[in-house]
Amino acid sequence: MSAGKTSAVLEARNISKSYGGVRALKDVTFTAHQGKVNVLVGENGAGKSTLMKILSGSEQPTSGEILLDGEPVVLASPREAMKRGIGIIHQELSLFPNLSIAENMFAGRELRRGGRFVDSGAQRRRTREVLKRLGQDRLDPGTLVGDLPIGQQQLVEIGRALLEDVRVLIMDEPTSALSNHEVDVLFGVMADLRAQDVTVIYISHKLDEFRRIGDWVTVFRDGSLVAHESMDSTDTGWIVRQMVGRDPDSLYVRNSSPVGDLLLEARGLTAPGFHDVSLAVRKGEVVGIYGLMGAGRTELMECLMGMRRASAGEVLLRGKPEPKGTVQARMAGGLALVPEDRQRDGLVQTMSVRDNILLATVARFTRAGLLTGGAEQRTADAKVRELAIKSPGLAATVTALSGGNQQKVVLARALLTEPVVLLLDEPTRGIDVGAKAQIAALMADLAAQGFGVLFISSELAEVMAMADRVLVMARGRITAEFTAQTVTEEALVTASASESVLEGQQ
Amino acid sequence: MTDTHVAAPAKTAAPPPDAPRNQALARAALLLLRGRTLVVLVLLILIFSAISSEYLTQSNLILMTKHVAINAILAIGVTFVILTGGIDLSVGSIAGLASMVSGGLLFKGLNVPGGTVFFSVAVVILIGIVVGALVGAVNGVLITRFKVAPFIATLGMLYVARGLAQLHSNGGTYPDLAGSAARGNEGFHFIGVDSLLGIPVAVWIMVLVAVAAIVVTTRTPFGRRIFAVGGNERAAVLSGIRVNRIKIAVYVISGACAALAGLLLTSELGAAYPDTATTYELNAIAAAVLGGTALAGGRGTIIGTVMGAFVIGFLSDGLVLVGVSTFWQSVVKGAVIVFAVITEQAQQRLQSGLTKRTA
Amino acid sequence: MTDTHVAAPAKTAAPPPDAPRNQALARAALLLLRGRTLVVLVLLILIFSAISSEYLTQSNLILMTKHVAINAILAIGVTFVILTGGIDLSVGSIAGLASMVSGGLLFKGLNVPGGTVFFSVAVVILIGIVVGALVGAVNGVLITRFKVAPFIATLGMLYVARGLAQLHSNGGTYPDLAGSAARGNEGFHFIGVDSLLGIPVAVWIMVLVAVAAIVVTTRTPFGRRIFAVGGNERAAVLSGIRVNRIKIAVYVISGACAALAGLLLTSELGAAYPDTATTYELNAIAAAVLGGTALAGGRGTIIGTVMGAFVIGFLSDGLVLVGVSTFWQSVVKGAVIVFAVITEQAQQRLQSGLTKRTA
Amino acid sequence: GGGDDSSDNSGTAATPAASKLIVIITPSPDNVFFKAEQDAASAQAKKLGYETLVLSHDDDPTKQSQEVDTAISRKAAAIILDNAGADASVTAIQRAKDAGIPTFLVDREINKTGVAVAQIVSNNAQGAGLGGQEFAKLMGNKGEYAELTGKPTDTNAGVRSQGYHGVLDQFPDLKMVAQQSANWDQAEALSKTQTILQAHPNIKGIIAGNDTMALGAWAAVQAAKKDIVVVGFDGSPDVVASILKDGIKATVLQPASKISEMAVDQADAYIKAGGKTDQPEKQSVDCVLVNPDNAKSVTDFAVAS
Ligand SMILES: Nc1ncnc2c1ncn2[C@@H]1O[C@H](COP(=O)(O)OP(=O)(O)OP(=O)(O)O)[C@@H](O)[C@H]1O
Ligand SMILES: Nc1ncnc2c1ncn2[C@@H]1O[C@H](COP(=O)(O)OP(=O)(O)OP(=O)(O)O)[C@@H](O)[C@H]1O
Ligand SMILES: [Mg+2]
Ligand SMILES: [Mg+2]
Repeated sequence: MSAGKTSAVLEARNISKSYGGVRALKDVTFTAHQGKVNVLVGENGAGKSTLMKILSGSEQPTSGEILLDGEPVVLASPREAMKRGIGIIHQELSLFPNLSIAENMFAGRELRRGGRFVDSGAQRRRTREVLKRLGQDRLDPGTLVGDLPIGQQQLVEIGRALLEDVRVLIMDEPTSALSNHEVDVLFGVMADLRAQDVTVIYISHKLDEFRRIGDWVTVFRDGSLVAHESMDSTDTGWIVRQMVGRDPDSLYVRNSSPVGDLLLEARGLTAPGFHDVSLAVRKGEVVGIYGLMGAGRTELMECLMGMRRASAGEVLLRGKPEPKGTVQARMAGGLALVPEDRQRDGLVQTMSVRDNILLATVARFTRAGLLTGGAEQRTADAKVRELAIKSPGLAATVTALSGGNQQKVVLARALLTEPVVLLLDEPTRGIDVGAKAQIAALMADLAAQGFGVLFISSELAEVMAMADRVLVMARGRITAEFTAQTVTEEALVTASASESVLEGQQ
Repeated sequence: MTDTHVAAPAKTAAPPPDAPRNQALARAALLLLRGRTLVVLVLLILIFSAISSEYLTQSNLILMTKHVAINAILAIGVTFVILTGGIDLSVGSIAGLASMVSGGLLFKGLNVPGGTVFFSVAVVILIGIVVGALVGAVNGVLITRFKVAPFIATLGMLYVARGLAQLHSNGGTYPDLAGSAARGNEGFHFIGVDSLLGIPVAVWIMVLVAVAAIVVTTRTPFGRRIFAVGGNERAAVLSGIRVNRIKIAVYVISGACAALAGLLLTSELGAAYPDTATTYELNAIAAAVLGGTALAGGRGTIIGTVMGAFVIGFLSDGLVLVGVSTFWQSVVKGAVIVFAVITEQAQQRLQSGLTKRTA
Repeated sequence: MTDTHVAAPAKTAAPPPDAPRNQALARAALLLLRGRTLVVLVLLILIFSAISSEYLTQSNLILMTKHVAINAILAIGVTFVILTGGIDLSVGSIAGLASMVSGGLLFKGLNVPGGTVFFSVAVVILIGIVVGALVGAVNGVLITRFKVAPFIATLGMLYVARGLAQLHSNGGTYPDLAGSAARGNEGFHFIGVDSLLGIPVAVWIMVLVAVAAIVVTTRTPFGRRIFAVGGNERAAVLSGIRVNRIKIAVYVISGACAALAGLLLTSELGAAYPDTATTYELNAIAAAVLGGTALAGGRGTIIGTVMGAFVIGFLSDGLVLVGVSTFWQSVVKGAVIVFAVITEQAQQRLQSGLTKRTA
Repeated sequence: GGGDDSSDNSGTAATPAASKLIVIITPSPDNVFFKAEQDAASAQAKKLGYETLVLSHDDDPTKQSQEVDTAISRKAAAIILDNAGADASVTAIQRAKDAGIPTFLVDREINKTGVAVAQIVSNNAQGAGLGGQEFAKLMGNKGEYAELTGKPTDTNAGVRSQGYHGVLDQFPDLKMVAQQSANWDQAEALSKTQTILQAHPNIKGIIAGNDTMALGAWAAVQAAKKDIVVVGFDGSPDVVASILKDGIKATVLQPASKISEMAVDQADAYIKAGGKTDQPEKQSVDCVLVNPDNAKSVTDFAVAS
């Protein structure tokens, strides 16, 4: 309790929250310290976002009370919370894809001219300032948000919160789609805020990150607050122990299977977003693609999977060209993709957990053309167990799951297609440490079974720890290739930036 | 202390957690939800039979059900489309076109070089349905290949198909569809007029169509994919679902159902006229939505749609039976449609209660 | 080395970042996009004036524009609703109801204890518009408070308002709206029949409504919020936008526009009859969608909608002018609506080209 | 069992005789003509001691068919019907007949005899002849004119158009330059007339298939400030008023009320006689031309003579 002299701004007292039968929060008492960065950590589904939604007025607690400056308050709507100076950056981006960046920033609190009209000039100007503050000087405020890659969308969402004069800023995994550089910029901004006595509540799964910025750390497990300490008095091991309830032995399991035949090969593949990309994935191999935001990695994956048409080049599966380039053909050839944006590309929000898991393979569970409920149930159940998906039940709608568990549902679906090469786009984004380890183990396991794995990651540590081979992409090209033995952080960073700089200057 | 917490929210449970007991609960909740339309239906029946003793007679119930059949079949077809997130405004016109094509074949046959050919009733019916399916396929292709918004594609088709129906006879009616033994095309009245075991054939056909639709939507991979496409098209693509095929298929189904409904109508009337089923699309869509199908796609049931058709049909017939004036019929019908959905919504809100994420 | 990072993601932005040149490009592309409907319109004009020399005369252009005015005003109102992701099927009926209310006030006045009161034309028009706005408000409340799907709420209102219009006169027509000097209610023909500076007053009104709508949608906070609600309702709620208010407001606007259109029609006819503007809702929605308004909400322009109304109106009138038979009119109208959108879509596809993420 | 006497009564007439319900089915009463028809029939039936059920089929044969079913299920004594289609109505009327319920048609015929007990219609062909003659006279037997026809799928639209042309086509100098359907609708007639006047500025006359369309056409003529002869058909009060104000020049009055009353009287006689009628099935009542000369004496679809 070294930081004892700080005062509590926002307090949650004995908050419980139930969604139907699911108890997301159990009698949680949480304090946010004034002018500090209060970090919240915990496994997927621990209830972090739920508490933040309650503190920002978009959900109501089942029981318990909220105190602001020691006074009990009722935050009936986001509007009300905002009025009291509580701002939030939501985990699930809440932007308007049909509006420009500037319009997104000022949605609901437009700047006015003559009292009646939107002052779009001023909005653009202030947007530009904020973007600059976030290191995005070259982003035009008139750009439609829907056209931005997810990382930049996240920056817009952050920018929106910065525009407001908030006393408390809640950031629910703001960096999940950001590259290291943007994270650095953001941390600079957070430091500024702290200097202005703004209280920050910061949720993240990235241990190394939040240790740099946090003043206080609070750990959630299973809907309960299990620890609340000043950051100085803790270490990474302690945090992980609190989170998962056991010792963090080896976080990442490294693949050690022998490398075999070629499974997936791309030759001179070109499409909007990337150019002349050649790569190969072999049996028993885990290949990582590292790069900065916007490097074209997602496009590459989508093209491999047949979701985008290539304008040049070819894809070979198990040595044979696969010219059709449709999702079906690629799937039949043994590819499966876990997409980056699970809300948009992965989940069918209207369907149950079970139906989502079985979606790609539903045709297998038929007898005489009709679905057999039993087999479906068994298969889905087995996958839920295997991946330790925390869910209220197979029949629950998938949106009732926490972010990380939703990710696992998509992964389960991909695994069920029995792929030869599994494509994972940011598989660990928004996933807790325990689950990350699981995914690493799974990738190693798949490799051991003779599959190939190709994954994208923006986290240096992760890609270095999990990949047998690392490809670096920058500005749509593969700029370097390392093996697990030769890779260094510095080399990765250089490769991911250097070529782009060269091109950018021309 | 801790487990007492659990009991409290159990009542609201949308999807309950602990598998066995709560699964049963979930099912019961679902039934109740579906039951909403049923409640409105029962209410209607109670009110009307209090006003008129003729309402709840066996003969009137059979009659009303027969009237429901046509809208129900249209609505079932439309439900397939709506489940994928589309809409089909052309079903009324397709019914009209199929009616004219089949009616023309029965009445004046097909002119071929060297004379006129007549087909048997079964073939004529088949041709009518195929015409409907083809028009549906055109809708589907416009929507998938040419990326025309379903509303516009089918609105255009509403005009085009109706115009073609009128052109088919140059505005006239094919008055006599009885056919003749000599031509081997007698018996068209079977589907729209006759009864089997005391129940009109049209009702049997509705039951058949409904059962088939239920099986397809709930028990086949195709059905599952329809829901997936409606729920999240991009996710469906990534799951290897051929979204365009599914979409074309649902418009074909909708077209075929519309044609079938048109043929039933025509058989019942004993005449084919080009305005057959004008504006029926609105009733069909209303039935689907009344029955709980979400216009955004991904949610809905065939049973619900059939229920919705029953509500609309039993309401219209009841108003006629008790002699409400035309103008009031309009008002009451509109009000009941809205009321039925309000009840539905109230129930859903109660259910998902606090879990709702959107404000 | 580190600061070079900043430059890296520069290309990322889809709409190009290098401000000056690419902004110009983007604007040109946008203009072209909007121009799509214009291209179809020009095509129509070319074709028809090739067939008939009367088509491109000044007087015919003025007349057609006057015919367009009514649909354009309806469509502008509907556009507001569609931009929020809703739909308004009741506009035709609201037009009919407003027509009957105002017509009744002019023809037979208002019965109050102690006699009959007549209002001046301006007041009568105002009352008609207020009635439309109120009906719109009911739609809005049903949709926001009672969570009825817009399609159903306004479909119900389609029936209810039409029924009320018919009940208003018990089905009859108010045949003479000229008013009299004694009653101080002369001059209703001004809005629908008269001209100012050689241009019909109805056209001036359309221009006014369009300009006001453009300003509201593009230049006011309210307008931006309409787009926000249509783009992502959940995000709108989280941004503190009072979504329900916005929604009610757009239905009120739509109702008021519908009433205004109904009054113009009535003034032009010189008589109010309860079937005024029956089925006009489809044309209004078609105009909006033709003009590029996305039915899913969040995208569209008033200018586009007005263009859409011009396409539909110039097409219908052209078909009549060159003497195409009724049946073919239907077919051609449907085909052109679809064709116009195909062109639109083709253009959009070309534009967003391969960058499109959806398969 | 001890059934009451009615259970022994067999034969078609017996069951309905027990009922005192007359079902009146017409197109939508939002056209005054059908309103008058309904009102007259209903009033006459009540005068004769019947209950009435008044329905409207909105020109949809399907709806009509369902309403006939309702009449059957309510065991009506008789149906008075202004039908929704000469061919499309036959089956429904046959069904009523099979159920022992007699149908008396008014205003519009069907294309089959022996199904309805009576078909009492105004003589549309004769009326259209009258209208055509008056129109030709008003036009001075020459000049360009346009015709607005009714809903193309409605038999009366065809009959009237033929009736007009039976007269008009005899005058070589009368030239029809445009023919459009306005679907019986006032606003559509307005807009189409305006457009037609654009295409053919020399038009001297417009002949319409009914009065609502004539009113729409007249509004267009007034707006264009032209001197054009407009003639309608029906004899609706609004048009009669217009004639009196020197607006529309003439219309052909169909004795709607009279026809309805005749139908109810015959139904009453038929019921009382136990299922017999002494009238022929097809009866036509002549139409009367209404022009400024006799317009004053017209009230409610009847000319006081
Ligand atoms: N709308 C909802 N309906 C039902 N259950 C829900 C709903 N929202 C959240 N939950 C449940 O509440 C629990 C907590 O979810 P929450 O989103 O707060 O987790 P989290 O700690 O933010 O996890 P993550 O790190 O994955 O984002 C989960 O078990 C989740 O399934
Ligand atoms: N919708 C779009 N329209 C146009 N260009 C796009 C679109 N989405 C992405 N791009 C472009 O594609 C390129 C790669 O973006 P992408 O988001 O795939 O990168 P990434 O390497 O996957 O980065 P991230 O780590 O953010 O996923 C960028 O140049 C970007 O401008
Ligand atoms: Mg979370
Ligand atoms: Mg990416």
